[in-house]
Amino acid sequence: MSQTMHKVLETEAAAPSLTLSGISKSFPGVKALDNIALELYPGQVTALIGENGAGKSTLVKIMTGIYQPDGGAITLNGQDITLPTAHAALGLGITAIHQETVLFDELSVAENIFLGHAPRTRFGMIDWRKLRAEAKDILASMGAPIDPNARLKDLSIANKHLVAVARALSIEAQIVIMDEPTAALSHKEIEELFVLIDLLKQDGKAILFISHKFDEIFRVADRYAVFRDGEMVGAGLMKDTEQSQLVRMMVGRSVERAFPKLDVTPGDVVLDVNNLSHPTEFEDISFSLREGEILGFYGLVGAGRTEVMQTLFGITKPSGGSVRLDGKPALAKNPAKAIESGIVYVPEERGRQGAITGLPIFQNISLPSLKKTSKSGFLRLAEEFALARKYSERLDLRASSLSQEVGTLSGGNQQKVVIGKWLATAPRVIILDEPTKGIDIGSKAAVHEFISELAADGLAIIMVSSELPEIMGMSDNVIVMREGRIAGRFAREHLDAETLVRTAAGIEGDPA
Amino acid sequence: MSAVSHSPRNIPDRLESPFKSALKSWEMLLIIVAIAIFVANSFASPYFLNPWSLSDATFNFTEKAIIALAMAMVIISGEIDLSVASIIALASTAMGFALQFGVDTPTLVAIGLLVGVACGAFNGMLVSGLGLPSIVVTIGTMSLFRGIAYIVLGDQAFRGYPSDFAFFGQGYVWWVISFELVLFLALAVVFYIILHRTSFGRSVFAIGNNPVAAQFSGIRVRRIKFILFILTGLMSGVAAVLLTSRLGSTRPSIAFAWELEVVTMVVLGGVSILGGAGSIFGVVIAAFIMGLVTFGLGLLNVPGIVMSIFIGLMLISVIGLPVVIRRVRARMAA
Amino acid sequence: MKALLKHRELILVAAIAVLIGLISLRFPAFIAPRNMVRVFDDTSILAILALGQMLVILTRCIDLSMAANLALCGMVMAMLNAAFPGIPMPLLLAVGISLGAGLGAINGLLVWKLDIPSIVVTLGTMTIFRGSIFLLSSGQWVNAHQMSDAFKALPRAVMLGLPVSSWIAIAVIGLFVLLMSRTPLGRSFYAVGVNPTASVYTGIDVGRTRFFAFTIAGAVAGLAGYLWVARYAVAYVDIAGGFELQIIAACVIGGISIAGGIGTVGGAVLGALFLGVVNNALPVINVSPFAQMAISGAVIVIAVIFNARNERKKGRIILKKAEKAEVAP
Amino acid sequence: APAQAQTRIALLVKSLGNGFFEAAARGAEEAAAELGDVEIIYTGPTEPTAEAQIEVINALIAQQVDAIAISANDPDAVVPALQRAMDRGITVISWDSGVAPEGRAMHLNPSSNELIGNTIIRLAADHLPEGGEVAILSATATATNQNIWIEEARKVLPEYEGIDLVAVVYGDDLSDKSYREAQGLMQTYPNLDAIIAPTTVGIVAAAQAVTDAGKIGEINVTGLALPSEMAGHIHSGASQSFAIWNPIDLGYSAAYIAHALATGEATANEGDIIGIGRVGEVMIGENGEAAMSDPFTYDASNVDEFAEIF
Ligand SMILES: Nc1ncnc2c1ncn2[C@@H]1O[C@H](COP(=O)(O)OP(=O)(O)OP(=O)(O)O)[C@@H](O)[C@H]1O
Ligand SMILES: Nc1ncnc2c1ncn2[C@@H]1O[C@H](COP(=O)(O)OP(=O)(O)OP(=O)(O)O)[C@@H](O)[C@H]1O
Ligand SMILES: [Mg+2]
Ligand SMILES: [Mg+2]
Repeated sequence: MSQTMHKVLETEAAAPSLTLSGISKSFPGVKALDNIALELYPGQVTALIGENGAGKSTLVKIMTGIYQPDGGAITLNGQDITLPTAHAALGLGITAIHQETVLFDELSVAENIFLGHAPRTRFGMIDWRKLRAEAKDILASMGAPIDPNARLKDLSIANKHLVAVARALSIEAQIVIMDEPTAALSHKEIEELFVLIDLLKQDGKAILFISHKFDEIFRVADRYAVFRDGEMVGAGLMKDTEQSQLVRMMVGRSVERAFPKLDVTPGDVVLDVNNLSHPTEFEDISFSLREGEILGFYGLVGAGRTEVMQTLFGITKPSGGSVRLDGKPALAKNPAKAIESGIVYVPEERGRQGAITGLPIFQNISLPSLKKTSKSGFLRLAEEFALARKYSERLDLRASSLSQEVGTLSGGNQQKVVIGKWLATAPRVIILDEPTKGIDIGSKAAVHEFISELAADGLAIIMVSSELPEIMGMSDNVIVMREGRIAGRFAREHLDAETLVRTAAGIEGDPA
Repeated sequence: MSAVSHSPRNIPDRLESPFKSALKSWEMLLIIVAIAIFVANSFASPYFLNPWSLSDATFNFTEKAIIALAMAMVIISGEIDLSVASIIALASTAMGFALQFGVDTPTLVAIGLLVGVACGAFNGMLVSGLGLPSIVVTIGTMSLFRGIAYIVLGDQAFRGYPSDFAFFGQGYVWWVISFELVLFLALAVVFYIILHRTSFGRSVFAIGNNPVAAQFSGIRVRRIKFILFILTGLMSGVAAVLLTSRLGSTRPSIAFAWELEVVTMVVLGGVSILGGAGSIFGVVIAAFIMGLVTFGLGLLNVPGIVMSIFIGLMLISVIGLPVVIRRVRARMAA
Repeated sequence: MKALLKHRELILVAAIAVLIGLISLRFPAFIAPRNMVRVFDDTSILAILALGQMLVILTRCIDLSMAANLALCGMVMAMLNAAFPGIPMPLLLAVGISLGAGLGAINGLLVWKLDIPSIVVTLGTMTIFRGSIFLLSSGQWVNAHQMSDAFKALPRAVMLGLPVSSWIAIAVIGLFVLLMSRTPLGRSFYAVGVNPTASVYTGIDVGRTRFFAFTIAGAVAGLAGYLWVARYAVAYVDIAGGFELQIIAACVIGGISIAGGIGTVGGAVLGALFLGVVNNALPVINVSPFAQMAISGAVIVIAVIFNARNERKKGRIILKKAEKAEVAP
Repeated sequence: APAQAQTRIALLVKSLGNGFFEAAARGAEEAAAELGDVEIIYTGPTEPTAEAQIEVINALIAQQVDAIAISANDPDAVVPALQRAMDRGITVISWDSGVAPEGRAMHLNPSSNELIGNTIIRLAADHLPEGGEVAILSATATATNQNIWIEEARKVLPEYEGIDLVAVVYGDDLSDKSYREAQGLMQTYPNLDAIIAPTTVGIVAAAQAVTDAGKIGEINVTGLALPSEMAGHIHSGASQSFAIWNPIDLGYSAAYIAHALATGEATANEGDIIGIGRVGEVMIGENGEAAMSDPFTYDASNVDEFAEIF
């Protein structure tokens, strides 16, 4: 398939199928997009990169008719078009896999794929038989082992993403947009996605690919466009550039190495987990965690790491097993108890579990620390602002003011707020579930630096991540989970990508 | 924002002073509306500007408004309690029942409040304990509570409350200032502090915005909701004492259909029915607005049902107008 | 999901059967076919109203104005009939139903264009509609002898053993089954309820879908308005007062999730039937009239608890033993 | 604006939108016209509840009306408010549906409760020469005057050979509930002979239920109602006859008495006699009650002419 890529590059001449010019979009207090020009070519992948808040998703939403631009023009195959609604965009064959999976839990997989463009019978009624058959074909063509009649609810996040992809494919599209499609996907699934992308290229579809992961970008993209603070700061062919140059364009400065892991010699055991089990989600999970240690949890999405962590945090009740903190029983009944005892969990699902989007930044950050910032139950705003400022600055947050609603921040900046709010509780053990999911290189470095500082200060850290480099770069020890069980344990010195991936995917089990 | 400055070092606390944002607030709009209505009334009827008349007028809403204070918190937390009026009926019936055994006034009051709390606890148990949707739960308990009152009282009425009991609903603290009014204002201050000045209140807002994230942040969501329903029950109990004292008798039909008026009051007060936003101050002004409107129209002998049209229109337009205005502004800007 | 709902509907059917059984123990005549027909006919109005309400609730809204809408349409039709007995029934019905739809559309527009929460909108229009009846009729009743015989006769006329009003209900139920299972609009009601954001991304206009839900609910209310005034042969300001809660109760008992997105035509109808049986049974097994309110309250609470038990979601399935999603190889 | 010289009399009813009260209001206006310097304020709450009625009372007090003539939703609950009115020098009388003595100067019964209680039974009995089963379909269980009449009816029952009162049910003045209750009665008591509904919503619904059940001729629906509302059912035969006092006269009399008391032309002590224009005069009986006139019976012979009027 790499051949096909070259073929496309040779047929450089092809006219752009979609052209954006002078696109601008402002939100209260933000100019999210400023006079953007972008061209998408048939049979080519254009990578769109930029820091959090650079305006990538906003552009996607404009191209799919969800937001209306303040100004600018869009032409499709030379004709001027307007995209008043998402429906219009679909009609013109512009389809997108959005940053956050936007699907319907209660509906069947098949209906999720065809909702809005279902096959009809002669009488204009929905043709369910045809619909199911076509859904089955598409899923098969993707090699996704998903039953079209299953309810989406019963799928893992990963499979949900695959359904989103299937939906995009089900539409006779000439423009396919992917906004961080790999964020929730495992190594294996990412590979499958890339195969699909090559197929789409062969069909001559124009693809816009948004990602923060450079290895992926260099792997699939033919062209690049870089955004900074809502402006287009550069575009060109991938073959004429390399990572450092892109990064410089992105952040307007060069970034120091991504994994500043300080060497810490772990102290005494802080957390001790024994045969923790749950009826449906995981079985005999045992491990211990030391002061200053960073324990990485690796696995494919859906391996059940989140569930284990949420049990430690008192969200889910285990069916058996024990948890000890400093030797004392510490199986939390609820998050409040967990926080009291010094165990905190930075959740993975930012929107649903992390950020309170309707409240201002400072109130989000102070929320778990209200006991500290308030006096005998009464709020003290000064304290809250102080706390908020401290952590938003350490995490290099981008916001117009601490009273700005979190909902109006970009995905990445929201994540910073969430992390900040947990660090503010000064915990003993901090569990980070996908801490850098959807965060750009600049902030990622900041977060990593921060994590190892915390470790150096003697904090015990569990880091759940599906990103191999992150796991290998940051962890003292790594536990790999597969299908709800521990599939392997590795010390930092014996870490090697190959084995980790294998163990996670269960290709050839080599348990520790 | 990112576009504004690149250096993280200077994120201001606020973009504009609290005072300036207050001027733009919903409460400001309400105050203007209230003043407008007051002026309009004084022109419309020669009888309006009379201290005793105005004092009488306050009786029309103080009890409802007292419940509205608690209801506001429940609604901000993303729930709703439609059983408040029925709680009044049950609490009042309980007091009347106790009366048959010749208990004294303090005991009567205690019973009224206790029954209120009990009913609230029952709602709270169903909603936060079993995690049921409050709107349907309280539609059910609405019939249940009043139904029990009917079983106890049937077509009878409890009369003959002790004379000192009359003070709560008919007494005056000073000149035309009734006890009900004073109690309402006092409670308003208390609720203002609870909602806007304590971490409990902050948690209520957090829950209303995103219950899951709130729980992850260590907020005891269920417990707080439970407390909120008890609080509503308690305030309904208070209202039951006041109303029973004002009517001097109890029938199972007492306070019929009040729940919707209370909700209307809260919504007019700028509390988001979807939860997560609102203020006690707004609710207080809204209470006065509704009192002024109904009383003003009453002075003109506008039939009650036409009055309710007016309230309905007011409800929709007060919520709708800001949207329209925003739209128009946007139009002109573009 | 489907399976679960079917399951729940079966339970509801069983519950109704048991209920009827118990009643007939105390009052055998209750199960007499003639009486069953009567009960069904008595419930037909509630049933079609519940279907309308179901659409609205599916889209995460609620319509408190349905009863007032019913009353206003009923009054208008009665007054028209009294004033111009000449108007043919089909025309009169058309007028009533379109009026209902129009009133529903007002709710829908306010929810759609001004995105005011539906509970607020309909709380307002509920009182406005009632008030308008008063202004319209200036408080006067329209009485039996003022209505033309055709007007009163239609719902009573018996076809194949069932009164026309029952047949109308059956027809409405049929239409709804088709609407919900086979038309894009029907599916979009579910989509909007399950996940409004996703609906937008899917090209479904949430506001517009809600608008249709309210409009259809209104039309249904208009139809019910006719059935009501014709059956009870009288129209005045507060007919069907407080009925809105009955309608919602029927939906709740029928397992329509107030959170939106979950619910079936069958459920709504069965919920209505359940209430209908209770309402008709209470008088004949002479329960103290004072106990009736408490009983219906208890029924609602129990139903909610029960439905919640069905809806409660269990932990996710990660341990290999079972992910249903996988196609069996 | 009305000249202050006028006597302003508020006719405060249970709730607006009820034919009976509309008619009474017309009577009051008629009286006002005769009396000359009188302004009638016809008003009432949205819901038929005491609380709502009190709000209206407050508004009337504020307007310093000269007299309030109230048909109360609750005999006790409105007392404190009415007492306040009297403290502010307003004459208060109740009519139709009464107020406890401490809350008003006098109460005008449309007719004596004994007479009404007797009448509703008689209406049924007249058409049941050799006795039979009768049931009562009332308004809400808390409606004061209905309950009094039912009591009185029970008292006189023994005087009617073989008339057997089998049940009292409540239709809450809701047509659907009343209709259903009527159906319930017909089922529970297969050989029921008459349904007595001392309330207008109830009697109309019951007549309809009987018609729909095809039991016209078997079951006679009777009670208290307005001719305009029952004309149809009289002709269909669902109802042989029913009774009502003339609501126009009632409003007329209430206005007359209120005026007399407000202007001090008359007092309301036990034994006093107050003239009420064309209707004649009433005598204040024990605890300040007075009865206007006997209920008048309507049947096929006269219902139409009155249906035009009220
Ligand atoms: N609905 C909105 N209201 C207000 N501001 C918004 C809204 N959506 C986006 N913004 C702002 O517009 C800017 C661009 O946001 P956008 O989500 O496009 O960034 P992004 O490039 O996708 O970031 P990320 O990589 O984190 O997803 C950000 O500053 C964000 O705060
Ligand atoms: N089918 C689903 N329905 C609802 N929530 C889901 C579903 N699948 C995953 N999630 C949520 O997404 C998060 C990740 O769950 P996942 O199945 O990926 O387990 P995991 O091994 O922790 O995955 P990850 O590698 O993302 O941590 C959890 O919070 C879980 O609640
Ligand atoms: Mg984005
Ligand atoms: Mg996870």
